[in-house]
This record gives sequence, C-alpha cells and structure tokens, in this order.
Amino acid sequence: MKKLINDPQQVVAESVAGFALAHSDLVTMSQDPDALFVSRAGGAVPGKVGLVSGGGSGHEPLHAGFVGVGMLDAAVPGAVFTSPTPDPIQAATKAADGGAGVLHIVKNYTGDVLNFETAAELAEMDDITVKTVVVNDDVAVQDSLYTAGRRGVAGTVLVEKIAGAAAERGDDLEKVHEIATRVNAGVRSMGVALTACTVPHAGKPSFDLGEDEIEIGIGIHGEPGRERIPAASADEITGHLLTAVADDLQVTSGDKLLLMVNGMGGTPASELYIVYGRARAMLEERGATVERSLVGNYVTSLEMQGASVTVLRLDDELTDLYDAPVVTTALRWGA
Amino acid sequence: MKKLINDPQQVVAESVAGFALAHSDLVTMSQDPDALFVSRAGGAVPGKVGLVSGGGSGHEPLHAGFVGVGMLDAAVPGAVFTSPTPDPIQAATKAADGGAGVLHIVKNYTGDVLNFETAAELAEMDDITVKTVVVNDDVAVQDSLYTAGRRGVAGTVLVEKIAGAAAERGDDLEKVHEIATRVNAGVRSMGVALTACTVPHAGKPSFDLGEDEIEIGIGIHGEPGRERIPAASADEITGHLLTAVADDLQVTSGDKLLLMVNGMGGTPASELYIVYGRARAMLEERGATVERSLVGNYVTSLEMQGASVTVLRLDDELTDLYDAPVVTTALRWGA
Amino acid sequence: MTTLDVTWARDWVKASAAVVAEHRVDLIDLDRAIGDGDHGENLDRGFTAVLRKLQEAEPETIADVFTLVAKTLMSTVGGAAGPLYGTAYLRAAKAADGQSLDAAGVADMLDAALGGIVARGKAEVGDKTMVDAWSPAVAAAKEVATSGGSAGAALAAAADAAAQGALDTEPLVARKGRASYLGQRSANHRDPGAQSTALLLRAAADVAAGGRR
Amino acid sequence: MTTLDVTWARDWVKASAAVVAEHRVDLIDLDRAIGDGDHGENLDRGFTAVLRKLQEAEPETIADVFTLVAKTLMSTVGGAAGPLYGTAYLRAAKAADGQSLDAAGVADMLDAALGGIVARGKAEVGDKTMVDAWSPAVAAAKEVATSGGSAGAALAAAADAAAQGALDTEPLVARKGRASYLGQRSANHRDPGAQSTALLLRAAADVAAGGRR
Ligand SMILES: Nc1ncnc2c1ncn2[C@@H]1O[C@H](COP(=O)(O)OP(=O)(O)O)[C@@H](O)[C@H]1O
Ligand SMILES: Nc1ncnc2c1ncn2[C@@H]1O[C@H](COP(=O)(O)OP(=O)(O)O)[C@@H](O)[C@H]1O
Ligand SMILES: [Mg+2]
Ligand SMILES: [Mg+2]
Ligand SMILES: [Mg+2]
Ligand SMILES: [Mg+2]
Repeated sequence: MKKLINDPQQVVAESVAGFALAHSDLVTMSQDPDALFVSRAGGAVPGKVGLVSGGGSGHEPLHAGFVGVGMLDAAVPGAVFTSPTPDPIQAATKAADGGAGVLHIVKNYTGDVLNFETAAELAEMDDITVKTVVVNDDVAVQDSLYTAGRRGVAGTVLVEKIAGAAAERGDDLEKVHEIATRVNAGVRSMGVALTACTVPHAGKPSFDLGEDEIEIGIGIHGEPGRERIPAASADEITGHLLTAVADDLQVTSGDKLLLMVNGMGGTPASELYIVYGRARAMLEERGATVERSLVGNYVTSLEMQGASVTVLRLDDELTDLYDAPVVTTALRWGA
Repeated sequence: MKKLINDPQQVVAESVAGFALAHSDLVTMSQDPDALFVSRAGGAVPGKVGLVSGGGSGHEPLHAGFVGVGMLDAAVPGAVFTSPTPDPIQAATKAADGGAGVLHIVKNYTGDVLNFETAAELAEMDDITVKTVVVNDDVAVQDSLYTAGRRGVAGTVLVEKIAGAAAERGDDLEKVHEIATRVNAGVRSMGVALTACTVPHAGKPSFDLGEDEIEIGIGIHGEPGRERIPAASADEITGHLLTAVADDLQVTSGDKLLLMVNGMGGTPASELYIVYGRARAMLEERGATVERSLVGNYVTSLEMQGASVTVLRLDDELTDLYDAPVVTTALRWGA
Repeated sequence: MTTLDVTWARDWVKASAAVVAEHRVDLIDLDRAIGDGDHGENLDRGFTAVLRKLQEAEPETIADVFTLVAKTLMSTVGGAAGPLYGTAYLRAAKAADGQSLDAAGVADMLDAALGGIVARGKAEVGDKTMVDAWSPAVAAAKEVATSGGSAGAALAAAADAAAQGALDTEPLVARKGRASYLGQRSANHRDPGAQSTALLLRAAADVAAGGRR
Repeated sequence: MTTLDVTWARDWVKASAAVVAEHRVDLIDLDRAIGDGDHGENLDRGFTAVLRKLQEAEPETIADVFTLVAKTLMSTVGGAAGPLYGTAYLRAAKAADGQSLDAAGVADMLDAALGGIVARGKAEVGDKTMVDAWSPAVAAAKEVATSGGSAGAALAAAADAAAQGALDTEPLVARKGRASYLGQRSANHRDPGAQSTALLLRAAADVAAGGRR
C-alpha cells in the first residue's frame, strides 16, 4: 500500500483540515474533533431549509465538496467507508438549521440509516424538524422488502444538487423533501471496477481481482460487485451498465435525461468520456435525448479504477433546479 | 493493462468526441480528424487575442478542459504523451484568431516546441501574428543553456488562466504575452509518483517501481523522476517537493502566494488535501501567506498515483486576473 | 461463580477491548470478503475509547458499565455495528439493574441485547447477521437458567452457542447488511458481526470463569 | 550498384516501414527506460501513413520520394522525432535533386539530413540523441565517397557507423531531449532515436545491396 498519507488513523482529520483551509471562502470546519463536520462559510441561512448529508469518507468530493450555495449546508465525514456516528450528525444538523427545518440526505446503507436516524431523534430534541430522504439508486442490487434494499451511489449528487436548489429558492421542508424524493425516484446507477481500492487502516486491497477480470455492479465501498466477468472493451462494459440502468428506469422514446458518468477515483478523465460517448449513443438509440451531462470524479472509492453510469429522468422543474446556480468546490456554475 | 477503452489507437479521438458532446455548451470539436482540436463554442472573439495550447493527450483536463471564456480559445490534443503535429496547431490557431493575434502556450518539451514553432511559421503565412510563451516550471530538472532546460508541468494551468483573463479584459498580444511570461517566471513545480502509468498503445507501465519505492521529481509523461527513494509519509514527501519549489522560487517572508496541489490522476482527493495542508504550513513557516489555492486533478499522467506541488508568486494584477471569471469544464467561477 | 457483579462487568469490558484488538485483522478480513473491510477497525476504535472512558469514569454498577459502553460505542464506532452494539448494550443496561446477575439475569440481559439489535436492524435469524450469533446464545443461556445452572455456566453456554451460530452463518446468503448486496456470492463466508459477537460472549464467559481479565 | 535511383528510394521507404513495424516494441522499450515510451509507436504511425501516401502518389524522383516522406512524418509523427526526421528528409530531398545518387551523392544527402536535425534540435555529438548515430554515419559515407567506393558501399558504411554510434550512446548522460531530465540516470541506456536512425540506415543499405525491399 502506497499512499500520500501520514497516520492511517488521521487521514480523515488531516484531509478535512486541508480541505477547510484551501476553501475557507466556501466552507468552515467544526472545531470539535469528536464532532467533525464541514458547513457553509457564513453559517446557516435564516429561513432556508438546511441540507445535511454525510457518510463514510473515501468518496471525495462527496459530501464536503458539495457544501456551499445552492447545495448542502453541512456534510459529515465518517471514518473511511464507515458512516459517521450520531453526535457529529446532530451537531451538523444544528449548524445547518436556519429555522425552517433540515433535510437529511442519507445513502441507503444500514449504518448510515441507523446513525442518521438516531441523529434525527436527537435533533428533534433540540426542536429542529428533520425530514430524511434515503437515496437508493444502485440497480446492481435487487430491491426487496426482505433485504437492505438498493444502495445509494452517484445519484446522491443529483439529489443534493437539485434539492439544494429547491431549498435555495425558498421551498419549505415539505417541498424540498418532495423534490429530493422525486429525484431519487427517477435516478438509477450502476458501476464497474477494474481494480480494487485499499482502505488506509486495512492496508490491503478491498478484494482481489485478476489481471483479466473486472467487477460489474460494484458499490462505492470497495465491496465486490454483482458478478465478475473477463476484462472487456469500454463499449461492452458501458453496454452492461447502461442497459441495466435504462431498463430499470424504463427509458423510452421522448424521455429527457441527465447522463452522469462518474469516475471511481483512479480512472483517467479520457476514459470517462469514452464511456460517456457510448452511453449517450445507447440512450439516443432508445429515442431519448440527453439534455444535461456530468462527467468526472464525483462519488469515488479512494483510488479505485472504474466508473459508474447514472441516468436521471428530467422534467422542467428538475431541469431548472439542476441549472440553478451552485457554488461549491466540486460543482460550480451560474454564479 | 485494464482500461476503459476500445481500440488503443482511437483513445484520443473517441474521448475528445465524448468530451465535445458532453460539453457542447462550452466547446466544439474540429470536423477534420487529421486536424483535431477543440475550440470555444461560438468561435473566435473578434478583437480579442486568441490563446492556443496543446500537447500530448493523457494529461486531462489539460488542455481541452480549459477551453472557454476567460481561458483558452483552442486546445490541440496530440496522441497520448506525444505533442501534436503542426497541421492541427495551425488549424486551431486560425480558429482562435479574432484579428488581434494568437498566443501559443507551449510546455517546454523538444517535441512541443518544435511542432508549435512550425505551426507558428505556417500561421504567419496565413497573416496571423503569433507569439509564444514556453512554460518551464519544473524544478526537478536542472536548467542550463546546454540542455533542453526545465519541463513545463502544472504551472501551465496558471499561465493559461491568468493570460486568458488578460486577453478577456482586452489586453493586446504584447501585453498578454508579457503577463504569460510573468506568470511563468514566478511559478515553480515539482512532482512525485507512487505508481507508474500505462500508455494505451504501449500496454506496459511506463516504468517499474517497487512496492516500497517512490519517484521524486517525476514528469507528466510517465518519465522516471530525478531520484527513487523509499516510500515515505505524506509530510516527508511534501517536504521534499515544497522545499525544492520554495527554494528555487526564493520564497521569503511577506510573499503572497498561490499554492496548487495537483493530482496525477490516480490519487484520491483526500490525499491531495493532506499534501496541501503540509505544504501550506511550510510556506507559512517561511513567513509567506497563501492567498489562493487550487487542489485537484488538473495536469495528470493518465492513472498515475502521485501529486505535484506548484507555487506562484502573486502580485495585485496577477491576483485580479486569477480571480476574473472563467467558464471552462475544469475551472469555473465568477460567471 | 453463581452470580456476577460489577467487577465482572468491568473486567468483561477490558477483556472485550483486548479480544477485539487481537482479532482486529481477522474481523477486517471477514468484512473484506463480503463487506467493506472495516468491522475490526470499527470495533477496535470503539473499544479503545470505551477502555479510556472506563478508566476515567469508574462506574459502580453493572448497568452503569453497560451504559458507558453503549454510549461510547454509539458515538465512536459508526457504521452498522455502532448503533447495533450500542443499542444492545443500552438494553442490556436496562435489564441488568440490580447489583448482581444470576443465570436468569444473564439470560434476560442477553435477551434484552438481542431485542435491541432486532429493534434497530430488523434482521431475522438466517439473514446472516450478528442476530445469528445472539439468538442461539440467548436460547442457550435461558436453558441453563431454567435448569438451575450458574451465571458463569449460562455465559459459557451462550458463548458456545454464539460460536456455533457464527460458524453456521457461513453457508447462508445474506439478506441484511452490506453482504446482502452480494446476493449468492455472500455464501461460503462467515458474517463478521456474528463472529465479533462470538468473541465478545466468549470473553464474558472466560472472565466469569476467572480465565481472562 | 554504383548509383541509386528512385526505385531504391521507394524500396527504402517500404523497407523503413517494415523495419519500424518490426522494431516498434523495442523502440518503445528503449524510450520507456529514459523517455516516455512512444518512439516506436510514433515512427510506426508515421511510416504507416508514409506507405499509404507512397502508394497513392507514386513519386518519380528521389527528391519527390523524400519530400513525401518528410511531409508525412511531419504531419503524423508529432513529438520530437516528427519534426526532426521530417526536417532531415526535407533537407535530404533538397540535396538529392538529380536522377541518381553516387557515393558522394549519398554522403551529401546524409550530411544534409544531419544538418536539418541539428538546425532544428541544436544537439551536438555526445548529447545522446539521434545526432550520435547520424554524425558518424555521415563521416563514414564521406570516407567511402573520397576513396571511390560505390553508393551502396557508402550506405553500408553509414549503416555500420550509425549502429556503432547508437551503441556508443549507452554510457552517455543525455543533454538534449526527454532523457536529459533524468540527468545521470540516463546513462547505461541506448538512445531510442539513435537506434531508429541505425535501423533506417541499415534498411537503406540492405535495399541498395538487394537484400531487402
Ligand atoms: N440489519 C442488521 N441487523 C443485524 N446486524 C446487522 C445488520 N446489518 C449489518 N449487521 C451486522 O453488522 C456487521 C457489519 O458491521 P460493520 O462492518 O462494522 O458495519 P458496516 O456494514 O456499516 O461497514 C455485519 O457483519 C452484520 O453482522
Ligand atoms: N534536440 C534534439 N536533437 C536531436 N535529437 C533529439 C533531440 N531531442 C530528442 N531527440 C531524439 O528524439 C528521440 C525521441 O523521440 P520521440 O520519443 O519520438 O519523441 P518525444 O521525446 O517527444 O517523445 C530521442 O531518442 C532523441 O534521439
Ligand atoms: Mg463500513
Ligand atoms: Mg512523446
Ligand atoms: Mg463493514
Ligand atoms: Mg518519446
């Protein structure tokens, strides 16, 4: 394991500190190291619904990279690939509350759901109204009442962006929650890994993959995927991912879509654009149009090589909210 | 070699095509595949000095990611790690010319310099005035009259950003060239590789590095570095890089600086921020202040793991130009 | 010993920290195979904090010891295991409100812990989670209590049953937690949370038997 | 053969394309060691294009053949080698303006090519570049011409000298091109451009001797 780190136990603390220093115009870091979170510079916006997200670290820029005007009010980084505990979530919720309540945006993992649940209870005791949206866009996982259900992956960024814009334009908690739920209902993702990643404190790759194998249906925590197949061309791999996503979303002729190709951290941008080109052609073959595009490293798994494909069905309101100004370190336009 | 590609020979063509599709609001791609370049959507701006850069591919987002308002007018991607030939550079120069002449921003490699030189001659035959700035910020390489001199690396982004802002505010070619030269004179960089990268058509890693070794003073083309040392902590490695950079730039108390920590493509953002934190502390120990910061993957070497540290000495004019609006796919603010 | 007191509770916590540190890498490896490779790290971080807190606080009752463990795990572990173990110890604290525990008290305490885990995680036996270790452990302790055995014997039986339960998770296909994402591929691996449960209950029994402190 | 005509020139180009394709990986490996690993790929891309152009254009003079090579390499190779080889062939075309080349003509042609490389790249002998192969090649061809040898003999001598020159780059520390960034670490490796020069001149001699076409 070769990494640009010092103490494996201090990776999150040191990197969040560097992040906060580098972007002090946009964010501030909490002072209490036992309740680490990142929030908007300037604090909660009075009267605006606050947006809080968080989860295990190692997915940067998710979530701290999306703190700022038009998106999140606070982000809570846990240990690498481990959901944060309730205390910092509670503290972040307090910091994000402008009096209009707070939306928790939670990726659907048992740990994240349980810890945010407890934090929400604690926040209610502070008289903060909390609503929660649980993002579950990963079609690699069979959804069922009897399982933990689908995971939340790259679609989370779109929930955060669009709900963030709704809050910014003044929607109330009810409406912001409705918008977030709508985005989650219309977004699907699936990923592939060409290599595993190595969690600093584990010191070993999260799984072993042969030189000629890839994992289809990977999560974002270095979990193995749905199936292991022989290495294939970008077009073939994209075919697997896009077909699963578009089938599940029932993409049909006339649909207006947002296409996101997300890098897992170690894949060159050039490769993401090759995937994008193929995915877009496949959507157009179905008669849909790609109205908005997002290509880059947004929800990563440390240095994993691989990518995920996300498709969101747009309507006019969602498109307007997506286009609305956003000023964060990782997503920035219109202002 | 596992990559998200189809035909190794088509990597550049396919990925540039995907890029142009995904960002058709900002850029357009040339139609002639033998003269491939990316230019601003909307074409040359009449009366504005045009900025053209280019070089081997594999460094994305450099250069095409910096095409747009306030930065480049056109970018010319060569084969992976191979400077483009004169024809597409000439064509891009023509496309970028708004009647006020064109600045070529060239990284100091023999191939880049020679091909841009020829292209400039060809452009002059089309009655376009061309001036050239050769970027050479890499302190890993000894500068001398008798060698090829220092390489151009991550500092190129700052030259492109700041000269681009000068052109956008209406400076003439003479002045834009002067600004670009000033930035180049005040910027220094040095990099480290934890792993090599693999050029698609070569199919093998660009060099072999043991599990406990790192390369200090790496270039951006998978070239081996100045020295190979045992793997070390982020603080130690940052110490090597920052000391070399700051010594060469003669950073002293009271200096106002821009600090850039650039990822080589395969390094998690969290690690870049750890490096940033240490580099910043070291600059502050010298009595300098870090006024602006840029952290991320800007000048990469495919999927190489590693980072580079860049320091630019700021003055008021350069700071204003750096802060000026920029609307490109990779750098965007103020508009 | 026929009953267990606060000394046992404190020693169990110390032994838990030791056993988790010792098996940190094993638990990480189990979690790497069908999860995200952090279970050993998470529990180690948690019990290291618990140990520190225990020294500072010196709790005087079994309930206070368990409450301290609950709160500390809840606020330091994160992930799925943090809230689940946290709730388990919290419910155990409520159940163990006297000065000492006999076999029936042990069984009630374990049953309460299991109830907390199920309340939070909604897993059933056979879902390939820590419930598959806790559930037989509770049954075994109850049996000892019914047949008039000692508190130590109840813990020993619970530990044995939990170990067997952890082993029995191997063929299962996970339906809860992170391993459920793997579907069929989760079979032929032991569940890390069931394994850590077995380790913790073994430590409890060992300490009760005077073997480990 | 005492003189060389356009057929030789055309065959040399074909043989060059073949030899470059054959040694593509060797040249990549040399360039991986002290450069960026693209020299074999660059030349292969270039000569593949040259071959296609040659079939379309059917040039009728040596000069036209070389001009076609020059322009095609210039517009397809890129990197350092593209402009350097491009200029070399352009100057060679200017020097070879008759219908045929004798030994003196060969020496002049090679000398012109070298002149072009130096004009663009400013390297001197000993800088560990292709100049270290071209320079002894020119001297050897001149010697054959002075002593009354054939054009083929001049090329053979040039090829031998270039091969030796390429070999002699191994101990050198690079002062020009990408290898110069390595400083001392560039020693003990052969320069890829010197090696490709040796291969191309060997092909020229082989074709002249009737051995390769
Ligand atoms: N719904 C659940 N009910 C009971 N136990 C669960 C549940 N989900 C997960 N677990 C347990 O948690 C363990 C994983 O813990 P850990 O690795 O620390 O958390 P995470 O899965 O968040 O990384 C699993 O091995 C399993 O025993
Ligand atoms: N200034 C120079 N003069 C002469 N030859 C040079 C010079 N710079 C580089 N070369 C030659 O070019 C070769 C490298 O070519 P190539 O790998 O195709 O280009 P690049 O270095 O741009 O990747 C070197 O091996 C060397 O022989
Ligand atoms: Mg986890
Ligand atoms: Mg090259
Ligand atoms: Mg885990
Ligand atoms: Mg090369």
